[in-house]
Amino acid sequence: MSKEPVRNAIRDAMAEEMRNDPDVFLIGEEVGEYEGAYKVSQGLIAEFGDKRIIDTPITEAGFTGLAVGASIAGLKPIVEFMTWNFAFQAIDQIINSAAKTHYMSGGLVNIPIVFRGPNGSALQVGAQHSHDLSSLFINIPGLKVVSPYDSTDAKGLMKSSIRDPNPVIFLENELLYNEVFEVPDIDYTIPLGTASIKRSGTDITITSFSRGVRAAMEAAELLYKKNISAEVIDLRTLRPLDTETIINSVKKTNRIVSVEEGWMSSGVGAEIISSITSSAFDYLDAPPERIAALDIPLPYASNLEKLCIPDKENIYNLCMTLF
Amino acid sequence: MSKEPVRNAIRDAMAEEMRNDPDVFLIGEEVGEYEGAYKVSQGLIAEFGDKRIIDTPITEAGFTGLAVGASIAGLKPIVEFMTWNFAFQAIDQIINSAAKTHYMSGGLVNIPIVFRGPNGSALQVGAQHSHDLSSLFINIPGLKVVSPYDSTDAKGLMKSSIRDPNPVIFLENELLYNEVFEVPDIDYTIPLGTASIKRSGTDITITSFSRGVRAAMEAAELLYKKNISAEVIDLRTLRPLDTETIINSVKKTNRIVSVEEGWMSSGVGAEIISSITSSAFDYLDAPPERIAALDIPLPYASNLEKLCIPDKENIYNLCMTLF
Amino acid sequence: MKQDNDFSYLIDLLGGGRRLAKNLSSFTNLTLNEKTVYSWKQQGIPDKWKPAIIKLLIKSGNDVPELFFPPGMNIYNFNSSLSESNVLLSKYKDFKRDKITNENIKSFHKNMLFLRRFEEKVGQLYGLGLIGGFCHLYIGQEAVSVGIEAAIEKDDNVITGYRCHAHLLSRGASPYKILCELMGKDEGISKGKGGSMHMFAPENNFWGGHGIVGAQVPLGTGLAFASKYKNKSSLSVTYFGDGAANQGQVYESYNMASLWNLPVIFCIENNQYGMGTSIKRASAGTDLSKHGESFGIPGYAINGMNPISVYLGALKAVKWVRDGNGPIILEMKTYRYRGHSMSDPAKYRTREEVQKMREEQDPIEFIKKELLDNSIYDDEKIQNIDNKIRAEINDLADKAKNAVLSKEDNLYKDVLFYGEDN
Amino acid sequence: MKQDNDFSYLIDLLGGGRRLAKNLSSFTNLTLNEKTVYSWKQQGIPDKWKPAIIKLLIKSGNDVPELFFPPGMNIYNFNSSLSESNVLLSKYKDFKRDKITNENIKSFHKNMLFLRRFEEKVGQLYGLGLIGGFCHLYIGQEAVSVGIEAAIEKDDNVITGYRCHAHLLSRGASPYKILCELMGKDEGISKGKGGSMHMFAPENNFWGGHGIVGAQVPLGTGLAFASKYKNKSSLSVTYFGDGAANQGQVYESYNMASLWNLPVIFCIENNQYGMGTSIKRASAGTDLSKHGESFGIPGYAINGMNPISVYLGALKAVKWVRDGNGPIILEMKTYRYRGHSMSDPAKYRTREEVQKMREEQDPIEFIKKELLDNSIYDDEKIQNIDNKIRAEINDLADKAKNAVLSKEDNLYKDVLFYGEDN
Ligand SMILES: Cc1ncc(C[n+]2csc(CCOP(=O)(O)OP(=O)(O)O)c2C)c(N)n1
Ligand SMILES: Cc1ncc(C[n+]2csc(CCOP(=O)(O)OP(=O)(O)O)c2C)c(N)n1
Ligand SMILES: [Mg+2]
Ligand SMILES: [Mg+2]
Repeated sequence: MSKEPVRNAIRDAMAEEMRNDPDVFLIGEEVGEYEGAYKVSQGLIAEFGDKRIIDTPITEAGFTGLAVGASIAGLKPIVEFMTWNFAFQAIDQIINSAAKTHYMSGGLVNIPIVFRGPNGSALQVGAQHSHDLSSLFINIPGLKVVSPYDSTDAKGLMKSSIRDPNPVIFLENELLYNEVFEVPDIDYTIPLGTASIKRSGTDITITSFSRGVRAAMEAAELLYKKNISAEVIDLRTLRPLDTETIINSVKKTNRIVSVEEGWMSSGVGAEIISSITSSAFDYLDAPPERIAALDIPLPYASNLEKLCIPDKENIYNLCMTLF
Repeated sequence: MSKEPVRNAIRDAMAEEMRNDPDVFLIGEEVGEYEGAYKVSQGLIAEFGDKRIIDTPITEAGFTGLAVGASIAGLKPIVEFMTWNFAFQAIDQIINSAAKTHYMSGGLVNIPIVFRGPNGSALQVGAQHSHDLSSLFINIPGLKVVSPYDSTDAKGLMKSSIRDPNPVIFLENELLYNEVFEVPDIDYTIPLGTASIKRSGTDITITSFSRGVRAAMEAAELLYKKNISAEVIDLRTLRPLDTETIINSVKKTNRIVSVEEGWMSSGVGAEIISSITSSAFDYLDAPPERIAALDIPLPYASNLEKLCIPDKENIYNLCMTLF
Repeated sequence: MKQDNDFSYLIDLLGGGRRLAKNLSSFTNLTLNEKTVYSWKQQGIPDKWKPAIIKLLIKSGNDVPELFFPPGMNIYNFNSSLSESNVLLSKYKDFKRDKITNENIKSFHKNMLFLRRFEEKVGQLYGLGLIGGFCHLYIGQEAVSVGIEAAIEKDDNVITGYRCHAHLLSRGASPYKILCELMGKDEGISKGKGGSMHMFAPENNFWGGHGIVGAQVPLGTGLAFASKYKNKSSLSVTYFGDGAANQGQVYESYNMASLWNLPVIFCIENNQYGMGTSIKRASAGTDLSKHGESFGIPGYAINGMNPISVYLGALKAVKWVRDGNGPIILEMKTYRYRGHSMSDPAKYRTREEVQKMREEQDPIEFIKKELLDNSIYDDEKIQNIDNKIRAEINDLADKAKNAVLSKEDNLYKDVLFYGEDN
Repeated sequence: MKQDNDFSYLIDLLGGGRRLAKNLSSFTNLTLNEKTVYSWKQQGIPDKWKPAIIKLLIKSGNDVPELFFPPGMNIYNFNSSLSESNVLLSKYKDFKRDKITNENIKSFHKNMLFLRRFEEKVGQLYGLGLIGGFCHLYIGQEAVSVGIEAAIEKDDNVITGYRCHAHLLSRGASPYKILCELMGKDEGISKGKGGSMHMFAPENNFWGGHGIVGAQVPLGTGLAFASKYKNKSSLSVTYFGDGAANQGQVYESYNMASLWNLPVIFCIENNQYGMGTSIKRASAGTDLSKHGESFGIPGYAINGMNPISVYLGALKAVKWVRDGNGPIILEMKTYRYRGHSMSDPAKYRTREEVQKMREEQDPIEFIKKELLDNSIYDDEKIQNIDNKIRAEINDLADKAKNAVLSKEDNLYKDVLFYGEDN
């Protein structure tokens, strides 16, 4: 085990896969000479050169479509969106070209491609730069959606995503890039579609993903002080969702709270709750609940911004209402 | 009362508002000389001329942005997407420019604009032309989202949408355009944000919107034959959702099934169920359930396509599992 | 002959006789000596040399006196920075008519006729309700796909929009499978799941069949990117319409293709209408082959109703791209006889307009005339070929009609790919 | 003088002496008679007339023999269909330096200095942690916003991207409110909810402040659309960067603006980098003012480090647009001294490059020199003005620092608009 920030874990995953497979390349704005707007691709151009680390013009629709085309022709692109906000410009190529083509071609064409970049809110960057696209993507068949929390998962899931023969949406978080976690020294992958139990407990299940996992873990600690044993599940993959792990947990704890940093309406929590009520209704001793970003565009001012994203107190308070 | 197809109801609503307010105009592909790809704007260019009925090049991002800009400057555009599928090309302007600007400007700028067109599946047009964007939009604060079923609602809600000083997403359905319903002969509007009880009942609540309402009504009829009294709610507006009407219904029926033609994962049904379990958990005598399109891109072949969209039998069967 | 000597100061402005002689010589590849140029100060600058001098003036940032321009010319004729690639292209000779063999003409005829009869059959089947959804016929445009196909290699890549039956057939995909697809059959090329707009033939390096106007353009650019990445010699023919040509991602593709020197032929099928909108109402610049100029991409227009012109024009473009010059734009001036799709009443143009095109410019009639004029075929032979093609297509259509519908177990397949072995 | 008579056949090709004389006359606005032209058949075509004849040949679809071109010229010099709008523009006289009054120079100085000191203060406050998020400074580019503002009217509309402080100030928005916004205060121009990238000043016809690169371009085109729709004389100045200039929606906007003849000045602030990518690595065609050519939009480049050039160049563009000619593109060649945003280490360029620009091309130094050289101000006066501006900005910043934070009840406000009365 060594300690690595999430940023490096993602970079190392890409580098290892690029070493193994000459068809893998990275394309996006400022990924090369600038080494990434958030330095996720630091060092890659030195190792792989500008044939495989490709700086693009600021034309998201165009370079995303180009990458999908390259993937159709057998390459395995990793497309970096400087942030996922800018992917709205390219969303048609992701949804209509990447997600649907395998099906529409009756299986003749497949599209191995990873779309990645920081998702959701950062600090004080305002509403246009703080969009969480998770729930948009989990609605869509033909896509896999991954959103890791720590370095181990980021690395293992990124490697699996690159090897996956389907379009994978890989949602990172700017505020996690600097966070340091242990990473195994061995060559490993983590299969897509499996949640991870971050903390076992018996009284309530808290699900989250990405940066929300930290707040969930902190809330579990607060609950522990009140003698409530919370089980925290890091979803890791949002599509396909590991409902089995969630259901098994709820069967044990009989209570569930979903935590996310995106908006609530038709969000990830809505999906989790609806799945649970369908499969484990009789196990529920209290209404399944969700907590999410306030239902407003994220404001710039720091004092206001802080009120918008669920923190440990909010989660703790919501959990307490279920007892 | 006169009988009008939904197509004409929408057209008449636009025409009436354009007569009342010179700042209202219609812009989109083929809306003018061609009178609409689906003939929704039939006759409008004759009455209003090409200054107010504007044919655009096939450049969704551009003309959507242009319309938002015109709205910023005080006009009230109605933007027709030939179908909502093509709005993916323009989604950044809808989400980042139209939905967020009022908030980001601290209220200084507001954007009165209607985005409209047929949404979801039609007949055998394949996956790229059959996307239902409902749940994508209801996730986003700053938007209102409307999706009417019949002619009365289509007309009344369209008039309210045009008068609304906010960006309104108006989701029509190609397969409803020809359907004929009664329309009041008076000048009327229907407020956004109110659901409508299409059929009262006591044993189970079925919610739906757009074309799903028809299947829901038909299923209610089948249930009735089994002595089950279903209450059918036409949501009409998806954001803000009229949760009050739904909750009151569930308090009475103690059972709920949500019907939609879009995909299930983080869909509209997910939102409804999660709202209900949060507010009316103790009233539920059975798990709240949802039915939606199969979780696959819509296939072309007619026999397969038919299996994908929930019909009265599917809904009926699902309802029956709750008793 | 001294009328021009009021402009003698220009010679000094450009560095005097010696320097100007040197510059003009190197610029025009003609030899000029110092004395000659010096003499112009007295005798006036000869008209012949004025254009070159204007260019030097502009290059050095000087104003050009209005009267110094030759009649009918102005400053913008001399500002050719945008056209460098076109200048380079001008060194490429046009392929001439003598390249055309009788075999070429025969195959143009057979291939175009097959496309025509195929699409007519599709139209019939649609009329009978055996085909559903959107269905866009290629009738009238046959010369484009047939001419281009003749000029490229099998391992080149082709991609287009929703009006794709012809391109599939030209690539060599099975007409039977296409008919099955259109009728939603299990043997359909996409197992009945794609329909008219979404068909693919990887074996034939045909990559769709895309329903979103313009989206295939970055995709096709990506095919070219992959060829270059893998050091392959294959190029990408990326077809799109005059309507699609306005889409922003087309310009984004031009930029990347030029920046990265990608082997792509942007082939615009300008059939003059995007649905019901004529190009004049949709494009501020109707000279579509010139829209790459500001990105350094050359291009030219071709008579897309003439398979020989298409073929010869495409040969030049193919050579340009294979020589490593990067992208090129071909604008095919063509025409569709039918409505935009099967449900289009086509009120945006007159019957006469269509009739005139059919009568005067039909590519199949043109090629028939070539066959007859050159005594390659006689009328009977032509009729026989037609009969054979009709019969073949009828048989295929009948067989496809009777094929089984797409099976229900296709429904959940191919949403995700599970690897070659699964 | 008979060297050319091998080209005499061209005269017949163009319809013979009479027709050619007529066509040449109408084309060049000079009078030529039939006999003269006929005589060319014997004596050779004079060099003077060759360019015009080449144009006629091209127009009528004929080939031009290679040797017929004047030295240094080729076919692309004569294919000016794209440049018609530029030809029209060439009839517009440049505004000359003598238009500049001392008052102009004084106000350029004061306004640019204010922008500079303001942004320096913003940089300081950011360094102190009083401003958060993304913050893009305008330092180096002051001549652009100040020069343009001087050339337009208050009721014209202005819109730009995220690098917007300067444009707001130039429009007349309150510097205090902007500082409050940057520090997230309740008195912020967006109540602290927009931040550096999202500020609006409807009173000043300034419409943001947009964070998505390129998105403001269709929006600005829409502002122009609204002016035209409402029969207003106001135009729209739509600013964007060299990086943004590659975005597809920019081309979509060019197309619509030209098609519908909208009153918009597309003002590209080409500071040579889009974040860390130099324009050469991002744009296949770096001549950004020419990217409208194929849409019939003329444009020209301006030294964006010189407020006088900007002002004069803008005056011409404003006149062009107000005359009803439709859109125009101005490319401002400018430079930013600071990093892209506050967090940019700027390793993509050398210190020397920045230093050289600062020393040799600084717009404020330039205008100071104008003030001194023309004895409008002396050193002391200049210093006094600077001191006054610094003091004013310091005061405003101190006041803003002490202002209250955005109040919590702002949180849920302004998500939806409930009408003027609510
Ligand atoms: C993004 C998008 N917008 C609109 C449509 C609807 N549509 C389909 S074809 C078409 C016209 C395209 O015209 P053109 O590019 O000239 O091709 P042609 O049909 O003439 O071959 C339109 C508007 C679409 N499929 N995709
Ligand atoms: C659509 C989109 N893509 C990427 C970004 C990130 N980004 C912000 S500014 C910028 C560079 C823009 O450069 P340019 O247009 O030259 O303007 P400048 O910053 O030089 O003023 C980038 C890539 C964004 N905000 N929006
Ligand atoms: Mg067309
Ligand atoms: Mg720049």
